[in-house]
Amino acid sequence: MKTIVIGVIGADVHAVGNKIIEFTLSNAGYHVVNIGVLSSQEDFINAAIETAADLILVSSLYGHGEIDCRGMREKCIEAGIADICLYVGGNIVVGKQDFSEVKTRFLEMGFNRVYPPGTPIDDALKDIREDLGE
Amino acid sequence: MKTIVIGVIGADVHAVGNKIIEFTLSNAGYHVVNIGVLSSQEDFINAAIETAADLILVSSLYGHGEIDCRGMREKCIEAGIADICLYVGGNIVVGKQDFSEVKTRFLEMGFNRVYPPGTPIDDALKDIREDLGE
Amino acid sequence: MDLKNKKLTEAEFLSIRKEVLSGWVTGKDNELDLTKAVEYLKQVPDHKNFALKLNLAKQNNVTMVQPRAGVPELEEHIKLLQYLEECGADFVPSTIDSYTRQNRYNEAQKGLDESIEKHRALLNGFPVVNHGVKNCKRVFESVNVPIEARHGTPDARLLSEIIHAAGWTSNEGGGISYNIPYAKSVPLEVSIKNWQYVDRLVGYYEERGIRINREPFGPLTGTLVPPCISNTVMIIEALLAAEQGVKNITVGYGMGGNLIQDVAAIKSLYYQTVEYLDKFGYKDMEISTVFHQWMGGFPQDEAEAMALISYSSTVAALSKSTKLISKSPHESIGIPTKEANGLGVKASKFIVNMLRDQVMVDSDCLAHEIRQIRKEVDCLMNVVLEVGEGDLAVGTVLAFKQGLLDIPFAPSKYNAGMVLPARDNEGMIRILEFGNLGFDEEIKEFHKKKILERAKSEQRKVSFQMTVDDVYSVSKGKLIGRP
Amino acid sequence: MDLKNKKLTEAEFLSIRKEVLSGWVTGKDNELDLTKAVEYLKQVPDHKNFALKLNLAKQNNVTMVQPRAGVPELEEHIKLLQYLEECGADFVPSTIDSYTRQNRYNEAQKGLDESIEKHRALLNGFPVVNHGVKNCKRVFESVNVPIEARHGTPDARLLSEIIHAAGWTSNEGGGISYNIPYAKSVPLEVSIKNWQYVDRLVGYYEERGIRINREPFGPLTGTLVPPCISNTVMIIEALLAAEQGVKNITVGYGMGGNLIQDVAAIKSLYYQTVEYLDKFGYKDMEISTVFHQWMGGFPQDEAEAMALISYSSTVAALSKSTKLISKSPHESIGIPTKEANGLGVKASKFIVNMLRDQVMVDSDCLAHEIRQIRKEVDCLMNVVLEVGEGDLAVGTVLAFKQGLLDIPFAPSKYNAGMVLPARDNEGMIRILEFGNLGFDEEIKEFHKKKILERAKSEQRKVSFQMTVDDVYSVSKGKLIGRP
Ligand code: B12
Ligand code: B12
Repeated sequence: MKTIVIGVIGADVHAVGNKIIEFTLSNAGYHVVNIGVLSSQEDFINAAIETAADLILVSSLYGHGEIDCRGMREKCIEAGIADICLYVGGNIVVGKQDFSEVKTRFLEMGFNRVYPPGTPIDDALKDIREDLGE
Repeated sequence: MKTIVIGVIGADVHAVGNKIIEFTLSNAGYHVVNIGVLSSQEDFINAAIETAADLILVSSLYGHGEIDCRGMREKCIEAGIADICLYVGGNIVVGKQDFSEVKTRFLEMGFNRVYPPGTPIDDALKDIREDLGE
Repeated sequence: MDLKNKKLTEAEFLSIRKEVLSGWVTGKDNELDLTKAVEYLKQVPDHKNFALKLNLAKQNNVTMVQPRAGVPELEEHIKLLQYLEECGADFVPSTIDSYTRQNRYNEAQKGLDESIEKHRALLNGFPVVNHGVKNCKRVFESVNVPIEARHGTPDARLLSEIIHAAGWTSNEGGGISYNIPYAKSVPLEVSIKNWQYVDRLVGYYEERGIRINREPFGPLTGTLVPPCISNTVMIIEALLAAEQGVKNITVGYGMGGNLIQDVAAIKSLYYQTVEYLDKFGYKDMEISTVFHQWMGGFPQDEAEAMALISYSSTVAALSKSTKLISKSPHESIGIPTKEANGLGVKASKFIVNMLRDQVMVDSDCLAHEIRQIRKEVDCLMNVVLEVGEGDLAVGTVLAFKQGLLDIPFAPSKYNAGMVLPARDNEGMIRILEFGNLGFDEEIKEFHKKKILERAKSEQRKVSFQMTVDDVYSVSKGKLIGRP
Repeated sequence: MDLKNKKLTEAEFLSIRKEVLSGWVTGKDNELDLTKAVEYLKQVPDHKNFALKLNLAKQNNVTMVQPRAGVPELEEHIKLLQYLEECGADFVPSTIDSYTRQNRYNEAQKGLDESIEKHRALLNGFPVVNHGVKNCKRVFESVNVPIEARHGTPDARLLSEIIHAAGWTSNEGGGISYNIPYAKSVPLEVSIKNWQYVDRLVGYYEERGIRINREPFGPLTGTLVPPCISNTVMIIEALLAAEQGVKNITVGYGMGGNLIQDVAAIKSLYYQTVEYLDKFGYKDMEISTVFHQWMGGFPQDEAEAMALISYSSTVAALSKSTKLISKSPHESIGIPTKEANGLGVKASKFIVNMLRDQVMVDSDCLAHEIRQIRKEVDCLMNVVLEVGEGDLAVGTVLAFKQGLLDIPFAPSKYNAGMVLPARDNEGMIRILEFGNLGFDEEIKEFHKKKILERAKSEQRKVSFQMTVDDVYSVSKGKLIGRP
């Protein structure tokens, strides 16, 4: 059973999607470690190390995603999980921006997959299957 | 008392504005000759000649205004009322078009004043006063 | 008057038909051969049959959305309808241009030619007669939903022949509703006769097992029409159509603006149409209702227009009318682009879906208003039947002549034009000046009282100024035109 | 627990104040001198006083519109508010960024600096503490309508000091409503104490003749919150505020989606707030209501979003709530541009104006739902008071601890999180899993019955899947998440 760490990064308290993601991924057969809202990069990384997770799935809804996610890949490298798969989704920047630009910004930060607003978690299941090799 | 011929040109049956215009202009102290809806250029011109009118106020709401109004100034000239003041207003073309272009088209046809959609008749009273010299 | 509310014999029908088909060159198309037409219509699949899809909606208690739309060029018109279908339209229309509506096919041709040449719409609709059956079939075959012709034509006989032969299974209009608001000098007996023919054509198909929907035009002038007047017209046209053999009828109503009155109007419209059809012995009738989003002057601001569209949809959904005719945010300016039209469809669909499981709950106010409308309609229907000495068609002509029936703001000289409406203090549409309207004293007293209430609260006299203020008010963002 | 529902003495208040003002450099501004602040607030004209303008609206029975809006840069924020005022907003907000909400002023400063440098918003609101009184006065002096701070801050003491001293005469929030939905690990006794301070500040001004409005945040998590739960929280926060000397309170409610339940919620919220304040002896209270447009996930399509905004406004207008908080067509995507925000304001204003003279009429259904909510709220209030042995503040903390009060979908670990809501067959929000919620058996039976009705009609078992489906449904254009 593959393990996925989920949570909501930064000072973000949007809890609904987080609960739904937990429900959906568990139903889809994953071991889900939910660190909840208001989680720092360190919280995600520690949880991933502790549970030998295969994927960190970061939610950011409130708009500060850009500030909150910077340097996360570097921290993973430092922590010795350089190759862990990093996803980010939700409403990851402030306002309605051209998404291709936004995507580039986050890919450059080292995220493997970046999702536009309104992508329900179900739509990402295919990618997860692919990336976790099932 | 100045005389104004009003009516709705062409195959147009929009009667509400026409009734309101009659009411408003009469209240404003004009002698109003209302030839009603479905009126041809000839109907307007004959009424203007018969009543020695000072102004012909053409309404067109339904979108065919451009076809219906072509050649009206020429007909006025032929009929011997070359200098009569011609107004047109309502929704005079099909659809939402750039109004400055529309205006030019109608001014070139020989109309003295051309009004954009949604100009209530009250807003034209000032122009009427000015043009009829009161 | 050789007019009678009596089904045309097939022989009569066929003999008039020859003359009708000679009205324009496209009338000679051999697709207009009735055997061929019947064959084509028999192949229309159920989901593209207007009547059947309406029946299904009614059964499921859902409200279907249909926009208005029509442009002169064939390919553009097809693109437009396909786009609206994508936006979620359950039914698509083909709105016909105004020259065609007046049977001025020459002018329509000029407009069509120039539109094609300049690739810019010079006509305000699709000139269906000039296009002929072949093009209309192209339209029909390009979409996956039923099509209705929407126009405003006192003499729609040739038009109706063409659209039905092309698989369009619904036709809007009626002898009153497509004359009084849409013409100046067409006698009512002429338009009623024309529409008897249109209905008889539907009856002809009906006899051959083809169900076609007919939809009298409820909003009339779209301007402060009291529900009792439009509902009476709807019931008359339903009865006239039923006599010619029409079985599937959608009676309509244009939103007034007061939630209670609007729901009451739709409910009583349905009840009373069924009641009268039954009373007059028409069996196996399929009756549905259509609610028109606000039909008067729209606000210019597009956000406000979207709000008005959404509010209209809310009323339709709560009244559970079978169909809803949508408007666009361009309404006050001009014929909408397909995108603007699509916005109206999407907003409307969203609301009817969202309110699918909700209804306007019963209340004393609603019951009272339903009773009031029923009483008024019964009163007018009695007057019409009386003056017609039992013949509804004759009664209608005479009632209009004497102003016993009278539609506010109508252009027709065969309409008395003496009735003046105004809103009461809750925004319900009442009557300020009755002219000769066939109301009894009790009803008149009620209307007077209601309008007086408003006048008092506004501290002004009852006068035509109220009507004028009410004509403008919604476009200015208020329901009641208060000083 | 040294928490008590008791008015802070002025000495207590002033001593805490010293510490509060040392929270960030802007706390040292001499405009925060209370004598200066009182002087400034006394000069606020009536039409810019939130409380007075609300009172007027309530008296005239009209619904005022207020958007949400806030951007980091001062000049941009001012332009934004001026634009919204032009669009017709009756009140303007200043929505505060999320770092400030968590008192992370350092990060807020970084975000503000970078936003100014790149001239692109990196914060999701106006960092009011970093801006300080001077900038807030600039904001206040740039508009002609009252301003409210809107945030979600468990410790809003410094924030509140700054905004009020700058002439902002309303502050949203409360010890429960700005903690449980907005924090993970702030103990409830801490946030309640913080908000006692915030309320006491308002009480301080009140004692000096300055009326300031307070608005507990009704929608909580914005997600399927049953009216009885949010109304109970509203009443508790109103009582806590009143104890500290607040006189003008606006209790709130976030739209659920069923028209009857929504109107019933607003009506019972008003009745019961007044009732409880009275029962506990608070005199001369001015109570108004605020209705929040749909607070859950929005549809992506902008036309659909406009429809939802308009429908929400319709409900607000029919319920005659005093204020309506509007959303924008960008809601599902991100913080709206000022233009998009303006579209929401215009549509909302249009609807409340249009429906000005209409109300939701009395009906059995409405009366039943009002009775039901009142019963449930009374039940929850009794449980809270009981467990607190008469002290409301203590009772609240203990009730949450024991799950007797429980807010669905909340992030806080001080919330049991065992209640699961779901819609019934008409779309009313009911409770599917009660956890320890302080309901009596009769009430539980009612909820079970209602949800069972739906399950039956959907031919499926009652389960969490229903809740999940309902969380998504509105964003997909349906009220009830049917399979
Ligand atoms: C009510 C209405 C109808 C009613 C009319 C009933 C009747 N017989 O009067 C009905 C339902 C029958 C109808 C039919 C049609 N209509 Co119509 N109708 C309207 C609507 C909604 C309101 C018009 C109205 O009464 N307004 C209230 C009065 C008081 O305002 P008004 O008419 O604008 O007049 C005022 C001003 O314009 C101004 N004014 C008018 N003339 C002049 C002249 C001068 C010189 C000046 C200064 C001012 C001025 O003063 C008037 C008083 O203040 C408008 C859209 C809108 N405005 O919201 C569409 C509209 C006019 N209709 C339109 C169309 C296309 C039609 C139809 C062809 C079919 C259709 N698509 O439904 C048919 C036409 C039939 C025909 N042969 O004419 C289009 C015209 C499109 C365009 N120009 O691009 C409009 C704009 C709707 C739209 N956006 O598609 N319609
Ligand atoms: C409900 C809500 C709230 C509630 C949250 C309650 C709670 N504690 O959970 C309350 C009212 C408290 C709230 C507060 C705020 N909110 Co809020 N809120 C919303 C709203 C309306 C719905 C969110 C929701 O629950 N949706 C339902 C769930 C199921 O969907 P979801 O959250 O989108 O999650 C799904 C997908 O995004 C996806 N997903 C999520 N993460 C990931 C990750 C990956 C890798 C993938 C593949 C998918 C994925 O899967 C989830 C399940 O399907 C949204 C707007 C919207 N969507 O309509 C705004 C919204 C998210 N909020 C916003 C903001 C700004 C705030 C506030 C700052 C203040 C404000 N302006 O009101 C505060 C923030 C407080 C804080 N510190 O975080 C903004 C964010 C703006 C931006 N990014 O530009 C939004 C977009 C509204 C807007 N347009 O302004 N909010």
